[in-house]
Amino acid sequence: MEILQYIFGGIITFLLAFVVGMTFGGTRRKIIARIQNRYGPPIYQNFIDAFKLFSKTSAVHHGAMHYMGPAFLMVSSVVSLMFIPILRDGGWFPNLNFHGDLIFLLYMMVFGSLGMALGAGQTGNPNSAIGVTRGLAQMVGYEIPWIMALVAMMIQFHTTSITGLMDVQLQSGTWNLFASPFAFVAAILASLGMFRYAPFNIVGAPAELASGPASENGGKYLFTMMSSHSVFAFVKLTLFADLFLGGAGNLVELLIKTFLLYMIPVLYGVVNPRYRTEQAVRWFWGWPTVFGIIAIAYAVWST
Amino acid sequence: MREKATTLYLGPQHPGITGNMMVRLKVEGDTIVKATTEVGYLHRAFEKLAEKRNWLQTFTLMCRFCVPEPDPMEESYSRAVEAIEGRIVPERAKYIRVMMLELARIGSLLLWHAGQAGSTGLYTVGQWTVGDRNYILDLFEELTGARIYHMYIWPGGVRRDFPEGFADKVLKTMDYLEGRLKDYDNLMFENSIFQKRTQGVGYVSPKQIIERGVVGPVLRGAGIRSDIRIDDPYEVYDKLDFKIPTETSSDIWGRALVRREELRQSIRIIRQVIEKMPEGAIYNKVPNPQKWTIPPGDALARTESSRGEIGFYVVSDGSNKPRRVHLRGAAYVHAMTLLEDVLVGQNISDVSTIMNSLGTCAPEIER
Amino acid sequence: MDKGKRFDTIRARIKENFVLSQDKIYADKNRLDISVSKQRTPAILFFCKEQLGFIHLMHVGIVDWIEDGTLELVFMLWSPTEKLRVYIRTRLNRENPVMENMDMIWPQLNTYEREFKEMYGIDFKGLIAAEEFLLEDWDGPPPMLRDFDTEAYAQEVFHTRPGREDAQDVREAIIKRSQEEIPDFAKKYSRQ
Amino acid sequence: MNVIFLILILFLVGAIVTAFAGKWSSLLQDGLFILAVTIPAVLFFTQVEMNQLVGWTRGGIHLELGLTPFSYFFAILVLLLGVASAIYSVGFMHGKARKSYYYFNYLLTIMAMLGILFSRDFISFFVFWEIMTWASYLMVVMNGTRTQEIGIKYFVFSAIGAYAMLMAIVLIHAQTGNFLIQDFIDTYPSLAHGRQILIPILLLVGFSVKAAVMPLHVWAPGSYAYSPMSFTSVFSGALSKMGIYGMVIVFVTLLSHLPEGGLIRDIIAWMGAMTAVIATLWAIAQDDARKLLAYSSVGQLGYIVIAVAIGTPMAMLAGLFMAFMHGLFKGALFMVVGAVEKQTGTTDFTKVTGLIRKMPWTFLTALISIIALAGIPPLGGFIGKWMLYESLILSDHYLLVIVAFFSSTAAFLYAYKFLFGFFLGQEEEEWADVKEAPITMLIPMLALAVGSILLGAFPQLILKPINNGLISLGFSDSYGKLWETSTLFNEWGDKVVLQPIIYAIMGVFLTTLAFTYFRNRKRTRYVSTKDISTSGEIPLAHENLTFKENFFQPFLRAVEPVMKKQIDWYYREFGAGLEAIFNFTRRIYSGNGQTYALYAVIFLIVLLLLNGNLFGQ
Amino acid sequence: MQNDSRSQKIVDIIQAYARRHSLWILAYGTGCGAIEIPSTMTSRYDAERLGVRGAATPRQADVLLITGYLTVKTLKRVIRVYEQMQSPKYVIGFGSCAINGGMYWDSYNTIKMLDQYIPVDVYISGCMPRPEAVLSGFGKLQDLIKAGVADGPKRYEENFDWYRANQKKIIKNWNFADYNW
Repeated sequence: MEILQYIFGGIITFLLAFVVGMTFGGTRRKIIARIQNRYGPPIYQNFIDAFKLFSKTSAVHHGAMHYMGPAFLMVSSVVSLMFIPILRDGGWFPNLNFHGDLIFLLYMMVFGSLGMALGAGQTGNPNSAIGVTRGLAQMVGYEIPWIMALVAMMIQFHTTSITGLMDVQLQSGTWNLFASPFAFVAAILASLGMFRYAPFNIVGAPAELASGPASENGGKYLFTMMSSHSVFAFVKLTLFADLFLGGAGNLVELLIKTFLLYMIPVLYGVVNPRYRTEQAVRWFWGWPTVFGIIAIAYAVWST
Repeated sequence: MREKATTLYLGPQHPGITGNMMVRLKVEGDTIVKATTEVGYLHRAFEKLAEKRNWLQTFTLMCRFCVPEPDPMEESYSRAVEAIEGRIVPERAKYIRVMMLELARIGSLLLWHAGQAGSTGLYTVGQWTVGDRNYILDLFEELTGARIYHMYIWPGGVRRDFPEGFADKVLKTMDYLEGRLKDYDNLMFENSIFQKRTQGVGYVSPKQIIERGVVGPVLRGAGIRSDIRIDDPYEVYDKLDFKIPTETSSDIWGRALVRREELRQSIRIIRQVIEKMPEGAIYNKVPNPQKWTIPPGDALARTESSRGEIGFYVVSDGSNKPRRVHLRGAAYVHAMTLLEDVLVGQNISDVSTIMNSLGTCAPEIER
Repeated sequence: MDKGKRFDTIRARIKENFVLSQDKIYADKNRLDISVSKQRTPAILFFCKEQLGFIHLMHVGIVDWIEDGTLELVFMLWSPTEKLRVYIRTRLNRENPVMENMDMIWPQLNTYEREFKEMYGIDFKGLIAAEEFLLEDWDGPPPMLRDFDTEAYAQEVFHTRPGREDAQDVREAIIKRSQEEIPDFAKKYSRQ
Repeated sequence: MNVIFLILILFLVGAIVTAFAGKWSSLLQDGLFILAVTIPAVLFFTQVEMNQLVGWTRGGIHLELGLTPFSYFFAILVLLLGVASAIYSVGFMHGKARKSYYYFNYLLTIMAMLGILFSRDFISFFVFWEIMTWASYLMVVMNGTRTQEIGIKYFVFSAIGAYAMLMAIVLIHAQTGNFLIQDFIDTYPSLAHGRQILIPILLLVGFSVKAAVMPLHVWAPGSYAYSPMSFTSVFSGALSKMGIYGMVIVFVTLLSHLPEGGLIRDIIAWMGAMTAVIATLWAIAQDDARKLLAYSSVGQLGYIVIAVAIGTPMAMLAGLFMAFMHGLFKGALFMVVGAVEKQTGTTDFTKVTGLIRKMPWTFLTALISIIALAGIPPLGGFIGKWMLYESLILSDHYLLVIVAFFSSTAAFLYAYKFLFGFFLGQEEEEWADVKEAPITMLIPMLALAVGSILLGAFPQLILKPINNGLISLGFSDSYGKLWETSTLFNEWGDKVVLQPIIYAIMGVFLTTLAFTYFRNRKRTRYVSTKDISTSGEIPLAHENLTFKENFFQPFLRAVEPVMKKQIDWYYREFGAGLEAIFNFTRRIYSGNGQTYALYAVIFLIVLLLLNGNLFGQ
Repeated sequence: MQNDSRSQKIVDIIQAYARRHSLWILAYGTGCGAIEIPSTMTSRYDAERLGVRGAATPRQADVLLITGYLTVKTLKRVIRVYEQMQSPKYVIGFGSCAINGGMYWDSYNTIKMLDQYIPVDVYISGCMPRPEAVLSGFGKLQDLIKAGVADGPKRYEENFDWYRANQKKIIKNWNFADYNW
């Protein structure tokens, strides 16, 4: 019975993440459009796009990995989702958050990149391969401040689990945003790279690589990738809310917190061009890493 | 035998290409080791078709030479025809022509803003400038009836006089644009990432630029003050006061600054033109086009477009059809040979940026 | 006139070194026309560029004088310092157009030569470039020669949409189709 | 006869018999070879008892052999890889020259490794160590390519290690009067302080060479890359772990008594970390699969060294578990390279491409092993990595976590390069008729890959022997604390439960795969890799559409200002130094008997000096 | 699902809705008409509010915009690109040149009738068509999708030999793989 509960809860969580992620994506398009003096698409446009991709009637494949790439991507986002507490008390989302900790989550979250990279490699498109090298390089870039922020939190609060970090905030009454501000800054700066919006949209840079790893994927593959990206956006936002903003007691709180967090990369991205790969990687090893080191020092000092 | 370097095709179907052409890039890692341009996707044989058309029918073909700004083509063709025939253009028409050319330059530079910013991923500027370009096109539409291909500057003058209140509208649009320029500066020229992406990239040595006969903002970006409007003045440019901006860095950034300043100078010129424009006739009427013959002779008319000089070499053999119309686009000389040289050693990320910066326009090569 | 004098000096300097078949000054149009044989063309171009300061090649025009059986090449040079033009004209035999490669003088001549080779069949000796330029898999004659009939070729090769060939007055066709009246403002443009 | 002797002698006899059997029949030789590995292996797992000592005394020197729980764990690794690789070798060496030479040295190496694990005294330890070194050296130079450079590097560094170890042994003998390891461990706390520092350091130098810790790793990339791939899987997978084996013993038994022990451990941990980073960066830059894996091995050994140097119970578990996992996946990966080399004749990424549809099983092995290498759940690699990070955080080594994590993430880059390089990308004409590897090569490869999967789900299979070994070394029983049924705990009470993870991953993966596969199944058609969106243009026949050259240039360009200078400097200086050493060794081995005699005298003098008043009594 | 016609109908309606409100156009400026595409996509006309947006590669795109004349050389690429697109896919012929050759009616290098070579769903007349015309062209395409008659791939499949013969008539060197349906 427990297993059924998990499966059922997992599906509900997935649907929630899918809907929220897609709506956020649509909102992003709307906001960008407004900044660009346009009316913009409706905020449910992403659903239409996704369903259109889903209902494409033909597809091509280049081999087994072509199928498995999007599947790996989905594994990364959905499994990460299932190990993150959505609400503080679980409620309708009885997921597996007591069964994994942050380090597990770190690996689970980077797994998608590698899996997608394999799928992109099978297509044999040179643009895909170049996009993959860029994506992996960028990943190594932003993982450094990100792990620093997480390690700082772990040291400061003596726990490596997300639920532990949420409990700490509940007990002390302050958000970790204030308890370890530098870690928050480092993590947010790293998140700019994770979201891959400008100036870090170097992987699928259209003017350079014609959408990079996704070049050969249309229809059902792109649908899977799009859903996975939406879910993953939700995962990242919820994780940030859990780690730094004390989690959420109910859905409204969750939506407000995640939306505010989502606006940081979105609004930063609208007004910036794209970095070159090595510039992006170096950017992450500049100030974000400095903040990460300060965060660790602060954590050591404060415990 | 398979080549060592990977082949990347930038174009013809590619978001980063500036027109329907192709650059065959051989890359090793992120670095381009060899670049070959391939053109011919747009060859419509204008010059061939002109053989069968009379002088005025040819005119409708010629303005479709390169699409971002058709007015310099109309101007060049008209001036070449006028030069062979010895037709006098009324003074007011000359002023209107200058205004049209400068408006076209503004429109084209706004489009360039979009291309240059979009190639680095800054789409917001592109959305703004292309949106604002519509205001210029509105002016065209009101004056000429068309947004893109106006066929307004034609041999003997211009086709239509100002509608009522048009001059004010032009001035108002210029005021609006001048206000918008600050926004573009904020987002584009003052953005450190844009600077990082462009400074020191796409360098062409001034020596090479002169050798290749490169013209326009690329030439001025290398520190050479050369502009047809001043060197070989046509219409009424010698009566107007404007500056020719130059930069010495000869990279994308330098060329961008040149173009940024040219936009401001164009606004200045338009204001002067509106101010100084005399009243009078606008058109020295040509005969019935079917019977309109032009005495034998040849002429080369050059016009400074936003991408550089555009030359029309027109030859008449005394009949009612041109013997030969031969076009020289701004990008004709450098789009292939220079681009192939400049791209070697550059990063893949910068190809599109460099092409935008050099003002590569495929139809000018192909015609 | 000052311009005329400067042209005279330029013509004199050219004449010191080269035998010209014909020359003419159009001082009002800022230009000096020089006709030379094709063998002398590279030398005189080089001389103008290096010695006289005509460093900018504005354009290379080509005209097919089918009546004379010649192809005329016009090299249009511009001196940014003198602000003057020199046109150097040379004629090639139309049946067997051969010329020396000159892209070492101006690199952009490479593009011009590739085009002339393809469009007019001029053989530039020593030109290094890809075979195809604008036309892909073209097996007809050089298309820009005046004796190539583009209309006939197009009719033969391409499907054309019916309704185009008779070049009828469109307005009449519209009237016939929809029983509309020609509006008054349009009547004056009508052919009747 | 004692079964331990029997095993060793069987190996020796097997080696000799196999070597000569080739004269009669190649098939017989293959069969004998496999028997020569499997029979002792079966004997080992069925007959050998724990802590059973055999000893004898000859000429005043007491020698002892026996099996401790700790060496039992390493013996599992050695024999597992030994058997797998032996079966693989039969396929790999089929039709190749010098098969007898290979088989002889192979068996000798396995025997020597087992001998090391059995040794309870320094003399037999050293003797087996040298046999192992020599046998593997002969393997390294077997191919004859770049023998001069690679072989001499390996030889010189092994010699450095051997001399250091020999010096330590002489010192030990001077202290204890016999060569028994246990005796020395017992007397160690009562030694003079200088000795207490010197002996472990000398021993560590000896072991570090085999474990390829920076700066003693210079030999490793070349030797791993240029020995036959079937042997390299043992070489990198098991043989290098002998260094770890020695190091753990030194750390646990000796350094824990030393006040400066913590410092030395930290230094070694940092050396391991630097090894991991630099070797990883170098692996990223490689274009040859063998070299890539060679550098990767050095880097992975770096993690293991970090873990065992930190030395908390959990770190020790992590290190030894990673050592075992490394044996599994790196063994499999080297076998993959061997298979590709056998089928295509080259291991150059820039040449081979698009083999996935030609060699699907090999690709599957590579995929699983790479996922294990990258430390991605749910495979076994993740468990090692998890324990490593947790133990580093819990033992306050914060910067080490960052460094280890950096190189672990950077490892994704070469991991991807490996898979992409051989198997993905364009399918080219020139590799159109490549066949899947023969079954004798596939089975061991797949078996090792299955091992990686198995250990991800049931790590207790190998954690239990590790724990037993650690208990025998004097650790507390960390097994019960850190490991309950399929749950990893750390001391803060955080946990990772493996079963749900595996179910979740498999469930989501299969669901999505089923969706992408069955959605529009009938209208989904296979198109060749030539039919890709090349911007509308039609590729010419000779044009290369697979992106291989300078694969990670943007990344390498990004690390350039930080690392390039140091790497360059390091390798230039080290290369120069090495050249000097080569020149020196060339002079040492001048072939002149008189010089050798001189060296012996010098060596003795040095020993006497060291033994004398230099460090005080 | 197959037998239940009502639910199938609902799915069809949703599909048609999604297809017509999410038209991704391929970023291929085949001719000079491409100059009005930026205007159409940007702030004043903003085609994105109708769900029209750019796609970088043919695999992702739904709509192939032939912006003006097609030379023989470009036609070859267009066919390749069209065949790489995933159905349902739509073609919009843009400007007079695509309809009947326009002013290049006697040129030796441009095709005169686009629908001889690939199935065209909507033609937009004009030289250039204004952005409003382009938007109305998209509107027309949406109507056709709603009515279920925008079945270019089907026509192409059924008359494949005819299309191929036409294509091969003017493309002399057919050096890319034939399309297997």
